[in-house]
Amino acid sequence: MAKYEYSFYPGCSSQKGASSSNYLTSVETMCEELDIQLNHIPDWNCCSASIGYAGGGELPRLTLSARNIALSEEHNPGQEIVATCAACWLATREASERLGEDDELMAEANTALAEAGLKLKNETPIKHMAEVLVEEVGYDEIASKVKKPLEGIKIAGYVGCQTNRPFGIHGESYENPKYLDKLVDTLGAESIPDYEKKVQCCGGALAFSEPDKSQEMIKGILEAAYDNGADMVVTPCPVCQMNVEVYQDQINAKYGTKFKMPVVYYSTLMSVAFGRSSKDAALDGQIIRAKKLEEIAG
Amino acid sequence: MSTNTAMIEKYRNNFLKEVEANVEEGDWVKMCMQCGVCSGSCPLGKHWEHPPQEIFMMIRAGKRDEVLSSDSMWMCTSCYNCIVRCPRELPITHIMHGLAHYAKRLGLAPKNQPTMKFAQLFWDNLSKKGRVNELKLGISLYFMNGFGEGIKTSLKMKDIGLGMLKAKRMSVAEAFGGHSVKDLSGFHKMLKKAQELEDARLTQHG
Amino acid sequence: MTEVVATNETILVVGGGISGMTAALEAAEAGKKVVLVEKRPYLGGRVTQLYKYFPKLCFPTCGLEINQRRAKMNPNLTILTMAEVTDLSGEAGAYTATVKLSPRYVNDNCTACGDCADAVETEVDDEYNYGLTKRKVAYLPHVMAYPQQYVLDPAIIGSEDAEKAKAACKYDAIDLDMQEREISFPCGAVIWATGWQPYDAAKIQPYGYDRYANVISSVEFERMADPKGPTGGKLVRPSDGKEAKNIAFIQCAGSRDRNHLLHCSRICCMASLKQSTYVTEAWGDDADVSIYYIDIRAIDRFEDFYHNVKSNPNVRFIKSKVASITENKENGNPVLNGVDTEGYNRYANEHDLVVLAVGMQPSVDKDSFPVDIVVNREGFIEQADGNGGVFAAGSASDALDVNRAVQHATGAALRAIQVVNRVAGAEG
Amino acid sequence: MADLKIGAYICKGCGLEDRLDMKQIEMTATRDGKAAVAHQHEMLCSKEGVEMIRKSIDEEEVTNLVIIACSRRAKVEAFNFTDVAVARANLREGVIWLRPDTDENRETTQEMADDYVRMACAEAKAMHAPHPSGEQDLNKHILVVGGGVSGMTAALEAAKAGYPATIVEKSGALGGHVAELYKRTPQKAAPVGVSNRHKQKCPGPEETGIEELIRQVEEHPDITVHLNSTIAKTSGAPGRFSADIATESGSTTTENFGAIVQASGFKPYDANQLPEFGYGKSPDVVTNLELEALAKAANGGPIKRPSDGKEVRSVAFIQCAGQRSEKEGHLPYCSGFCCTASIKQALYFKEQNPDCDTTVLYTDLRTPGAAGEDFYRRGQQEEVTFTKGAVSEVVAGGELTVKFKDIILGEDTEMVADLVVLATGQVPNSGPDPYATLSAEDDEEEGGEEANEETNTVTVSVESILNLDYRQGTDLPQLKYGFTDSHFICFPYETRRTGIYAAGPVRRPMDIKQAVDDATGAAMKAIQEVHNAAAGRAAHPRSGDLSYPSFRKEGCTQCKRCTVECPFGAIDEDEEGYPKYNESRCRRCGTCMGACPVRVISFENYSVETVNQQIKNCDIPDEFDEKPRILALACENDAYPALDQAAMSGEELTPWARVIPVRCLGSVNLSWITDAMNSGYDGVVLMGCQKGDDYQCHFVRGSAMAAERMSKVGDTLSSLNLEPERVVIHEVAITDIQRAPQLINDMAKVVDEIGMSPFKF
Repeated sequence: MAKYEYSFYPGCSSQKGASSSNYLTSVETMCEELDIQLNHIPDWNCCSASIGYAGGGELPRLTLSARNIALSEEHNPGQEIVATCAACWLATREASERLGEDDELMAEANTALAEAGLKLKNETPIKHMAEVLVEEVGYDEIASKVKKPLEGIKIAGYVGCQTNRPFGIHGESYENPKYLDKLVDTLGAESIPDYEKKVQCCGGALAFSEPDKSQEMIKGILEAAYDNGADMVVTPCPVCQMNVEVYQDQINAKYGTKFKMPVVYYSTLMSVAFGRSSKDAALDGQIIRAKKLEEIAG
Repeated sequence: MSTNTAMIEKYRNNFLKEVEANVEEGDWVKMCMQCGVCSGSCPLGKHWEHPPQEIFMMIRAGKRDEVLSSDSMWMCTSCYNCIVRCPRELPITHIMHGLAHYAKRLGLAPKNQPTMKFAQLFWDNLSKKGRVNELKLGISLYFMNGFGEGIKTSLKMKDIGLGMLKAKRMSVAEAFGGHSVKDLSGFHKMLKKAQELEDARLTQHG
Repeated sequence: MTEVVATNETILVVGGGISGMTAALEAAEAGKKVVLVEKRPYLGGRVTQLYKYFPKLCFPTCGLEINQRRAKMNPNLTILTMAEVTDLSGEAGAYTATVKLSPRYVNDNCTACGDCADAVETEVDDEYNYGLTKRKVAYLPHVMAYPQQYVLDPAIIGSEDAEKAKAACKYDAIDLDMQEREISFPCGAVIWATGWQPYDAAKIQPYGYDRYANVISSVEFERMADPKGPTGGKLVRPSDGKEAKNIAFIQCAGSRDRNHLLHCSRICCMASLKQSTYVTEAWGDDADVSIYYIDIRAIDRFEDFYHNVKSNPNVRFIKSKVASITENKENGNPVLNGVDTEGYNRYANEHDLVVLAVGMQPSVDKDSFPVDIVVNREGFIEQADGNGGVFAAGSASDALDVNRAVQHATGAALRAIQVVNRVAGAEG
Repeated sequence: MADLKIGAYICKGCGLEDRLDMKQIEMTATRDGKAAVAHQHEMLCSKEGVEMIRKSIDEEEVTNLVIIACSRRAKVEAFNFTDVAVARANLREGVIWLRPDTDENRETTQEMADDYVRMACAEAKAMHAPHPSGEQDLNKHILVVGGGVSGMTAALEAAKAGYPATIVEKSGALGGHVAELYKRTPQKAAPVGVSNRHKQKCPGPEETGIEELIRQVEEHPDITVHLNSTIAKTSGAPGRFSADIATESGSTTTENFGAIVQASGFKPYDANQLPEFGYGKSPDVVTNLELEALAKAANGGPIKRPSDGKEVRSVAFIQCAGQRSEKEGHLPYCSGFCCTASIKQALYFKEQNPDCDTTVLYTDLRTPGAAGEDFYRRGQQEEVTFTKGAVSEVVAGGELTVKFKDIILGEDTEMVADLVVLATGQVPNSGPDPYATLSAEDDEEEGGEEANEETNTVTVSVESILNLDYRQGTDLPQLKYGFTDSHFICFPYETRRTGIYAAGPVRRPMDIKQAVDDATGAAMKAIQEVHNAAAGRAAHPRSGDLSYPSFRKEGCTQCKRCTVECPFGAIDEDEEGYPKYNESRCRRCGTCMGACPVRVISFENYSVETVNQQIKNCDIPDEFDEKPRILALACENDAYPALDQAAMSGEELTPWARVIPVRCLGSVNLSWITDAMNSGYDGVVLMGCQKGDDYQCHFVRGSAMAAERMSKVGDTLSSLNLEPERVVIHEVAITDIQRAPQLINDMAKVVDEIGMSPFKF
């Protein structure tokens, strides 16, 4: 019996061969160390994120999340749902709240679910993994697992948008959340508490359709990280991770900058700090290699 | 009669009522007190022809065409800055999504609006198999503006693609079949029903 | 403090700010026995921390002098300072009040000569200046403080300073053995005048009050403008002491906002208009004032004041709720980001100093009244039959300016008198 | 009364003993001050010290006390002996705390102290313990003028406290304008538990409750109501007012009252002055009050428009109609109540037909407080459209076209509506301003009141409300725009007519809730004044003072200065033209005393003589001593406290200064200046409060009167061949802690430059 047990919603981008498969790898490693058991929601589907709105109307989109919650309530009864992807978490929790306060929508959603032989009770709290770490596990327990402190690494905690707004982590401010910094310090690395772009939007939703606009914002995020002497950026969001990491060459080409800033997940940091291998920490998933972490991981 | 003309018929000069009845969270629009904090909080604000607070005023002023044919709502990146700062608790992000969706349904959204196209592709992609197929999404995305454009974009994105492949964060396997929900028929029936109910609500209003 | 002599015909006034003082004095001067209970070591409350009043730009201490004289002369009035009502039981016409008296460690022998303050060394934050300055641990809260008696900070007890203070006093006025006491006494009616507190500016995260030195609150700015205040009346920046000439005022900082206070605090518009005159007075044509607002609420005759300020070319009005404040790291200037809603103009304006016009919040939390009383969702006391013989006075009842608080408190005095007169009638 | 016997009580505490030669002090008191007994004490304000004094009064039959210790503002409770005359020599704040503790200063510091002892003794000698006049008995009956919500509330609240009230209402019914309302704006904010989400409604319009209020008034045994009645004449003073109540039919009854509440309310603004908004051109353009009539007529049914009785499907509200505007005939002020009133009225339509388009065109939406902002929310919840727009014109036609500038969308645009409601304001229903009229007759009155006149752009009723038979006019003085408000922030009820309190919209524009609070407060003040008058006590700001002015008829020249200059209209003239004092109208400022050229007016404990004796009994060293003397006459309300605080803050004052506190600069008699000059003072500094529009003088016009008189002092000086610089007058605020002593030190410099006075003997 694991110390913590959750119904897990991994999300599309974490699947094998998908853009944040490395996130899942490191999360699984991290959870092993913290004795967190993740029971995948069987046959989960896409949450349609926030960009689904053009094609999907309100009800179809809500129904998508309703299906996931219903599946969880059926197969992982009594277990809180945990998501690692900010978009997945947000869409699911929003759907849950919206359906919770609008009976008409709730009824319609269940009518649609019935087509797939499902029923939504909507009694399940939906959490982000960061919430679990901060509110359930806690910094002390995390610290107690650190075998290889990440000494000498200066890390900018980039929280981004959807892990932070509109729900965020309890007790944290939307404008200046501190939990990533605390986590970085807990792991023995050096945080940058007044990193001014920690909640700046990376333009995720527009990365494909409006690359110039989003890359302009990404540039600001990276510049600030360099200005604060960061060795790398850490983030809890797959969209942020991908955007901030993969477009650096294009940004360099466009603005004549020389960005080569590794962008990692908190779970990667923790896996390394907990003494696990580069592979377990999914450092091989970095497009811009996080050498300092590799050195520690060995 | 097109839905659009039907709506014009029904609501005449009262665009606010039309929005309340047909746009996601549209019944919040009346609560705006024109402080402008949303407009000032938007990271892409400078790209909006009409920022949210102005759109709310335009809705009240009955500027139907200007609002629905506007490029502005499509600038929303769902960062939720406006929502958390709004002193009147308007779910502005959702209202913007709702307006964009409504404009598109009525066929009033600006043609070739890139985000609209991408968002549609994204939806088509996920509704097909229940899960997003990033490879196919990427490819269709590059070619959304025709074959020539597509090649260019593909080349431009080549290095990134290779990097992703190398990092095993992209897989050619996805091109064939790829991830999917198992109960695909149930999934499709569910979505179909949801869509029917949604349409019903609209036509009943319309 | 000797035991309180009171009966069911006595009126208890809770809070010795301008409202409580007014209610107590009006009732006492109409011949009623009144016990006035004040948490601070002195009377006057928050108005003693104001530099000027709008709209006359006159000085609060001017009226305070009169009210203090009234208090000194009136035999019907018993004043308990450093006192808090901890319990109130009974019903209209027959209440029993329990009051906690914190030790002042200084008795009535004190002549306010100040020898104790000279003797001690330890300094702590001066709450009178909202912590912008330090004060000795033996202190007179402010130069016009009444009762005109020094106070020993509890922190001093058991320290060397305590003995030094005691030794320095020639009048045996320092009593280090004073203990916290609890007393109970009857009263027929209660006037609840616990007033307001400034909303915690740090909670307005987008404005970075807790992150940027040059973002301050309106109550702090008020102290700054006062020649007796922390900067001797000079308008300077906390970060570098540089003269602050280009000053922005942000209205509704915490008010009319579901993230903070839902209500409109009423006074903030007038307060900022008033404070803008501090700036124009100090710097003349070099003054550069920007007021960011949603609606300017200069009600009734106050419109004149608004009109006059508006006619000053050095004061700008921008109809905009500022979205966020960032900082120019080179010069420490706060940068205000937002949209001027009159015709949609985006701005990123730099200022020397930013003043947050913070809202008024009831001093007493809605759940911690020692008596069952009807409050609205903002925690202000509503007039209701259910309140029995308890009557709100001043800004415990709503966000009120001084003039209206006094007006309201005067009425509250009569409502209390009605109750005790019924008691008198019944007892013949 | 026992023969005068002076007792000097000398405190050695607070460092006085270390800084001064106490033996010398005592000798000065007994030898120069003629103190029959003198006692020293380690700590005069201690229980023992006070007992010592008490004992001395009782056993040694001392009648006039001289407390030689600290400022008269300190230890007031301890030295509060009511049965004897008390003078205080301020050696602590006045001397040792303002002078450096060094050997070279010891001599001048001692001289300073000795002088203050001489002065206090001389003052004491000229003083008598004040005794109540007994001029009027306790009359608990309150007269309330006006039967609107303010008047009825004042009457009811007074009656509930056991004070009978009589309401005089001009019209044929109680209720005033509130009776014309369909509903009122909610008086409370949303209760605990109502979330901000708009699905949970904030409070909406509620019943006016006026019928219930009228019922309570009519049924209350202690309330008498006179309808169709006005006040034909009001004479007397607090505690003994006599009012002639005249009915339309012509019959008159006379009743006596202890105090008066004037709740004469407001007159609706005349919308005929707003042709640009189509008022008068189309019957479908109505004022907010007229809309209430339509709503009442509809009585829950759909509101019909006047022109053709068609149900109103769209309505536009024009805020600030004829208000907040500099235009001729417009009201410059904001009436405060109109924003919430328009929201309320928009909800009348929504209540009937949620699809009715209701648009409120505003520039600043003013819904203050908790209840106010919640009501704004309620309006939005019901889908009232709020548009920030400036209306330029309303074009009348089949339907009305409202042309306006949309300030948010930045465009000139227009909208059509079935009905247009003009949110018009309140015009105070006050009588003629005594000073506006007086200033026509009396030159003296100009200057101070000019401001008042020029700002009186609003047309005020010339019909008197109170018909006071006062020397200074028939009605309450006005402040601005015809409102009778007091100009105090801290003391909103203090009018310039003691015992007469204004309440409700006649005082300043206000809504129902504020009017109710205001009326309750006014009733409180009236009740209090009833008791003050009966006990012969002064009202604010010298609350409790028992002294009152008397005059020597023999000396009086009937110059009328006192009757004209009294800021409170307390003094009338008798048949022969002599001043006729009304003690309970008097606020004890002494402005009359200062005005009197023949010095016949005095208070028991404050007179031309008490001050003159202080001036004369200060020791004036001869020219060659190089020790000038500077007389400072300081207002006891602001300048004197400022000097006290200067002392506490370690400021320094020239050793040549001799400061005498005065009740108000208005009480300063020119003779004090000339006598001071004649007896060899080198300079005189007068310190009073700010005058003019934003006056800070607690007696309203005192400092202004003083300034006028002093403008003539130059002639006196030149007639003595003295430099005019030797006498200066300053406006000093209580916060002028550095400045107050500095002003006196500056005079020392001046004297240093122009040399000593030649009048030393």
